[in-house]
Amino acid sequence: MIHAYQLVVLIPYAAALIFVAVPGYRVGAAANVVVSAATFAAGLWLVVGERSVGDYAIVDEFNIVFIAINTLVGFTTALFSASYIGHEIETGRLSPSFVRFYHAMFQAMMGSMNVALIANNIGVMWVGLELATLITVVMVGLYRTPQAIEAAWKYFILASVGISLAFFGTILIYLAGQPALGEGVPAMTWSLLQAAAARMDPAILDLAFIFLLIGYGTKVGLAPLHAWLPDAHAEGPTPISAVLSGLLLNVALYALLRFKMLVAGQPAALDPGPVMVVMGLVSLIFAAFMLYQRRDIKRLFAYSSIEHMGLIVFAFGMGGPLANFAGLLHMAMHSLTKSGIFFAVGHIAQAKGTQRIAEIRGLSVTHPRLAVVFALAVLAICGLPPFGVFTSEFLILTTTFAREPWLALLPAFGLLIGFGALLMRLQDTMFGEPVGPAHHVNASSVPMMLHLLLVLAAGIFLPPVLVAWFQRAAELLG
Amino acid sequence: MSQAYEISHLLAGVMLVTSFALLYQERVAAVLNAFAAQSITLALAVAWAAWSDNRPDLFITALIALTLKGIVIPVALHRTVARLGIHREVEKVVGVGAALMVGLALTGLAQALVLKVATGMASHAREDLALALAIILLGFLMMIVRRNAVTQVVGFMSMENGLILAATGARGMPLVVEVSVAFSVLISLFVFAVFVFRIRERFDTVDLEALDRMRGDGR
Amino acid sequence: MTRDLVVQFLAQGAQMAFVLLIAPLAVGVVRRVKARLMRRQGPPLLQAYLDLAKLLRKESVIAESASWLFRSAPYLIFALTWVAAALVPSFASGLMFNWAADVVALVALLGAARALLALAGMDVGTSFGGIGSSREMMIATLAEPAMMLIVLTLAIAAGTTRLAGVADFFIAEPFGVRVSLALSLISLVIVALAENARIPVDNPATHLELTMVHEAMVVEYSGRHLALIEAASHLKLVLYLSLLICLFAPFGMAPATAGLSGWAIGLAAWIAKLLAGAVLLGVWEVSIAKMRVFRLPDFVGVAFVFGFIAILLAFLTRGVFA
Amino acid sequence: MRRPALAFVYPLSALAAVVLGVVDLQVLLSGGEAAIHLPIGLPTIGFHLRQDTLSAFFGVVINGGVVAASLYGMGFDRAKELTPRVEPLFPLFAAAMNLVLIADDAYAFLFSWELMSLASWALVVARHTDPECRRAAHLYLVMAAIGTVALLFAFGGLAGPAGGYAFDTVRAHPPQPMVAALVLMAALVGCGSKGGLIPLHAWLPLAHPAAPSHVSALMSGVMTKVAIYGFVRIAFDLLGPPDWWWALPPIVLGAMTAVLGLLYAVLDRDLKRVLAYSTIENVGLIFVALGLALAFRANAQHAAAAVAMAAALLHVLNHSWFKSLLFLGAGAILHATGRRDLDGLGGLIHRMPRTAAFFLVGALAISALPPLNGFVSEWLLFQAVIAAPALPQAALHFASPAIGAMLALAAALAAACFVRVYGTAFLGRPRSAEAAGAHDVPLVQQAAMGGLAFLCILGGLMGSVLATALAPVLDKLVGGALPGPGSGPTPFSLIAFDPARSIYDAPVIALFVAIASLTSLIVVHRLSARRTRRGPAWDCGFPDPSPATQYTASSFAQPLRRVYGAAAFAAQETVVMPPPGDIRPARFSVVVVDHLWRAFYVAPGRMVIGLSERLNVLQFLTIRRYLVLMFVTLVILLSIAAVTT
Repeated sequence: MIHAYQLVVLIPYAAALIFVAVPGYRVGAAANVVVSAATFAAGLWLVVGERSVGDYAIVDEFNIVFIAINTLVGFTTALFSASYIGHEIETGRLSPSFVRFYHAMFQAMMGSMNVALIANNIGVMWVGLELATLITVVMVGLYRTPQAIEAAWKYFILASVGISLAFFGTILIYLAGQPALGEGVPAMTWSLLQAAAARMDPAILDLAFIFLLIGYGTKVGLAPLHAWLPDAHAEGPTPISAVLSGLLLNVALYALLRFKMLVAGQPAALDPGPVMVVMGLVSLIFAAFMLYQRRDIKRLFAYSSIEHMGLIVFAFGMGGPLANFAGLLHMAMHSLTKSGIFFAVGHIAQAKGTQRIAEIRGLSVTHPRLAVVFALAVLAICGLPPFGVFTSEFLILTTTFAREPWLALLPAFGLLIGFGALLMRLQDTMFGEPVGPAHHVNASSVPMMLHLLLVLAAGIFLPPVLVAWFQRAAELLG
Repeated sequence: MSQAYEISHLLAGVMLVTSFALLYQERVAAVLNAFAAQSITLALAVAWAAWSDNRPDLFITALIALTLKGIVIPVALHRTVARLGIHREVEKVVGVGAALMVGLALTGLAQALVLKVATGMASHAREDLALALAIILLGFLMMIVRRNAVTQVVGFMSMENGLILAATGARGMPLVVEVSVAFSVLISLFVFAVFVFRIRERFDTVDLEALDRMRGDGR
Repeated sequence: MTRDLVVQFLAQGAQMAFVLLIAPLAVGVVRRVKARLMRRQGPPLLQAYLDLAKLLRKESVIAESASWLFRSAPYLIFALTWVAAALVPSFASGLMFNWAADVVALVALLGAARALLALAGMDVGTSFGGIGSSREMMIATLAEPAMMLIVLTLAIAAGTTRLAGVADFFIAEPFGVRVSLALSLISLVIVALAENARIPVDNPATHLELTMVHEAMVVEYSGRHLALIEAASHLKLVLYLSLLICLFAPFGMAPATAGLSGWAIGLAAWIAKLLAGAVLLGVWEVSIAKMRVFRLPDFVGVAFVFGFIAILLAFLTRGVFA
Repeated sequence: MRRPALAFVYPLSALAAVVLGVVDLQVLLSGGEAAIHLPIGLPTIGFHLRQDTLSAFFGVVINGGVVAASLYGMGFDRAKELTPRVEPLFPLFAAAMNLVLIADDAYAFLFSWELMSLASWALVVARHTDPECRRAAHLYLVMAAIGTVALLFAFGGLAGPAGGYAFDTVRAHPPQPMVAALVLMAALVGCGSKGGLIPLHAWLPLAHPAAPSHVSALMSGVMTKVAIYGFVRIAFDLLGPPDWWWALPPIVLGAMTAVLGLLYAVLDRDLKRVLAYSTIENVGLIFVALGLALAFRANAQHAAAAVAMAAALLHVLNHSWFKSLLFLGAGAILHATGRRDLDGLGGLIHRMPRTAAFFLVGALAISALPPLNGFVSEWLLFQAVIAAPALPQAALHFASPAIGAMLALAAALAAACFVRVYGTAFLGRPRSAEAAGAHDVPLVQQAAMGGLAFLCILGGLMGSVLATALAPVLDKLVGGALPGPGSGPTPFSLIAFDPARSIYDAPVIALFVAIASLTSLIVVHRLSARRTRRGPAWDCGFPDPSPATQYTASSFAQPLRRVYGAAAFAAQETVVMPPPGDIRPARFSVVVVDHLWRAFYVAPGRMVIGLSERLNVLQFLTIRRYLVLMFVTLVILLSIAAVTT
């Protein structure tokens, strides 16, 4: 009997193999959308279906949150990339030969991410995550412009070092689990490891967590390790930036949180909370300051992603049911809003023919509908009501102030600095006399509107089912 | 049986020495030879572990380590250095003395960290792990203290050797072979990229008409 | 009960009539004293009445750019000042009207009159009006804080801000020399000089553009409007004099319940004290020269400082502190 | 192409505001309460809405302002004005303000609070082609965000770690003293920044004038009241019994804001910016009153606390009326002449008689002159200050004379400021062609201003009636009440403590002034010759006195600048005389330094940009250096792990 989790992995991989053979772009794009829709449906079935723990696959409250977000954003990104890449080919920025394996790689990436999320085995998760990373390295270099290749090269080297450190962390976790669970696969299985956490050696767990934090932290884009993220977002095609910001960062965060749960299971080990709080704050405040100097609109939102991932890691670092719930909610809201913003940015870059903020002026005059959606999305990411990001930031800041009044000043400071910069850039692009070309763009507004509506709905009314589900996931996080 | 651990411990020690040798070299060719030596020692260690713990699959890893990293890649890099005219001596960010001092500190740090492990692991496994960790840190150090591309690739590969050593030390860990294969693919991608993009001097620029000018987010 | 109400009403009417009638006389006395001290014959005491009568008969010339505000302001300013004067107890405290407002409202009424006068000055659209209004408002910003401190001192001492209440308190209180009240007396004198545009602050007799403040605002008025403005300024002088008398020299003033005889004595005492005050003002104006406009902050600042010290002393002596 | 669909926006919002106002009035007078709990909003807590007397009172204030602004909006010539960008947001802005009042849990409060800021930001940036508007809008929303973060902390402190955000759970267990102090400071920053307290005021004179006039009337007259409502709700309702020293920050900040706000107003030449600065002054006065109420309540002097709170609430009501009137007047002037600088106006009283009359009422009311409504709340405030020396604590005790002096100075400066505004704008001769060619605004806009003027006069005369109407709110907030109308000699006399102590009977005073002026009119007309003649004004005998000889706004402010400017703004006047024999004109220049703007806005801004420039280097490093960063992070974490046992 086919289980939902098998479908979620098999559909994308099978599609990837098929798409290698599909030459035409048109057919590929349509098929890509259908396959992504199927994966999304499988994802929903998984969420609704019963929880199960197998040897190699696990389905529990925690990881279905990620699968739901991944499959949804994957589907909307496929929709967006159909029109975006089509437009890029028409304008000649991408030749059909470059795009030959685009859809195959897209589905392979989605498949590997789902593998990483479903895997009950820390080794398989590592393989899934690294495969997805390496595929995005290739996709970042899709445009074959010098900057794109340079960005891909930087991403490749930093990712490789991150991969090896993460692998060493995985070995250490295996060594820690070995005395309690014996040799072989059991010592690498999440459920067993989690159960045996109390019996593991605290020193190895600390060492392992550090290596995993650096290895997977590079993928999450935390501050000192973030260098690859801005260039990868800016130079890669926009659907990939949306996937990077919306999905890949979350999957890496998922891995980090799994190990945090593991380490938290051993009270004698170093408490991972403070380390995550510090790295979260560093990322938040560093990225907020970097927003002011950005000249490229996609790099601007890449740094905004670093800022928000910093806030999410800060929230999970604080721990406690309310903060964890807020962290999960913020992560969901961030991936929806940020990918929505990248959809809008993609169309804006196509409409104005440039990504330099200085040359994008008076959007509200030239493209009113696109401008309104873009403005609402940016105001949402800035944490203004009535959108969901406001709810999560409200919870994070109030709970932090309630527990540590003086600590709460730091995330608030970072958010305010970031808000100042984003608002300044939003006003630069939206208002004033229009400058430069204003090509007509048949913007596929469905993905953007869908994301915005979901975030708006979350801001106003969180269905109790969703709330209960997030709260159970928050308890798991400890 | 303890005699088996003695030998694996010895081989791991030799690998650590070769890591220090990497930092010591002045000329690129010498760096490559030191790396070849390290890879061969790794191959021996893995083979010994395979033989002593009768885990036949490890022989594949040993074979890969020996052929690919022991012979093929060093020779290829030798020829690249010769053909592309990469200048001979190693461009150093930090002097040899300082690099060795930092290396020693890192080894000390690795020892301190691993020795804190009280229960759970047999003593010999702890030493192997300490040595592996030291080799990884030294490989990482090699990547950041030398400027030219070839030495940085070597640094990455020596870090990867440390990983494989640690993986074999973890008795009964699945996936070791698959991961070593994946890593070797990764490394060949590295070397291949060095060939294709003809990275001569800086590791940082993909040397297509000196890309430095066209940084994405220009000042 | 109604007979008592009628008497009260008549007393209040009499008080307002007396104030209005005696005002020009007070100004006449001041001018006469100044002239005699300068060894000049000086105008007759009733000169002010004659001036007002003359102005009423003369034709009123109005500037082309003046609006309805310019023409209606004199009536409003006269009315406001007259009502304010009626509030201050003169020969008897506790008259009917005194229950309508306290000293804060009195100061505000004078403020309203001043604002209307400044606006009327601006309405004409010449530089004189501008000079007068801007300086008048600047002087007001200096005088009002000092006035507030005086009110605060009295409120601490007498426990009420109603003028009749304060007067009753000082009548009943044995007249001990209290330093805080002495200081607030000096402060009130300085504020009165500033408000009435007397010598150190402004020269009532001058028409020199650079120095005049009050005169500059009314330079465009003529005929019956000027008469009303003049009457209002005389009333204001009498108001401040009777304020000084009521607060600091209330002896002889009839308490609220006194009969006709009490009121007669009160009236006589009040007129005597008023004229004495006028004489003192004349002597003061001869003995000091007009200050430059931007020396005024220091002069009126003295009133503010004395007011503040008065309050601090009031805190000590009244033991409110405990 | 004007979408007709939006044409109904203003009438509908006026109607809605009237209905809401009536409901609020009914709840205020009956003292009733209505609460609803909606399942939306925060997951476990939901969206609580409650209408109690306090929110009812503020509801009356806000909906009054909305009615006036909507009436004024109807008068707009829809072809010329920026309707598509303003009209959809206007009702959202009004609705958000009403929602803030009835919010009964932290999330609902901040949700509608931030929505209000967002809507007003969009309205300010409606004229987006003007870079000034954009800069003002940016500063405005950033300051609003700072305020919201402060309020987040306040509600975080109140809710506690368990996350009890509903107001009634908060009331159930008030926070400990230390946390309560932090909450009060956060509330003061949050609500103060929205109201315009020093030093968080600088955005207000930039943002309010940038919005369309009826929106700036709403922002100044009404939105600042929502900020005050926020502070009152937190300080008096949620925080439980106050400490005495809670009163110090609001009083000190309020007094400084009042004086400095007016000094800015007196020196500014832009009409709408002058009105915005005077909004700051009035907010300062209200915060002084609230501070005094806190002090009296802390010392259980309920009668005095009732006087102070009545002063605050009445001033909220009065200010929303006369400030909206003045801003609508300024809008009328802008509409008629297209100019906002006072030095370009003049003589409008002849060309816009009705607007001039209503503006005069507004100007006299804001200068707190009897018999208008501004004086009623000012009188109550002075009575509260006069009662302040009875406070036992030394700090408050000695502060009362200083505060009294500063309030009196503020009252005098307000009178000077609005005599200057009215004098230069409406009186004298027109100083520019636009002023000469001005014509009055459409009837419906005059009706809006007329209604507000009538309210100002009515509020002045019926002060005591309004004070007694506040009784339920006062009792809820400070437990005291003003003495009822019966205790005074006449039914309309306003009494602070008891009739013997202090009394102000507006109708009697107004009646006597009217009688006096009528008698003087009749007597003068009977006695005097009624001949009047029009003649040229005397201007020192110049042949053709050009309008330039008149006093302009800046020359009117010269004495005040010379007296107060040196201390507050380091104002210097420099006159450059040409060398003898040189016919070039002398140069006169004034340098006014705004310390607050430089210290609290320019310095931090430059610091942030400077820091971001230094950090920007990290974007352009080589890959090796990024690896160094990663390596250093790894080594640091490893050494921490090695060191800690």
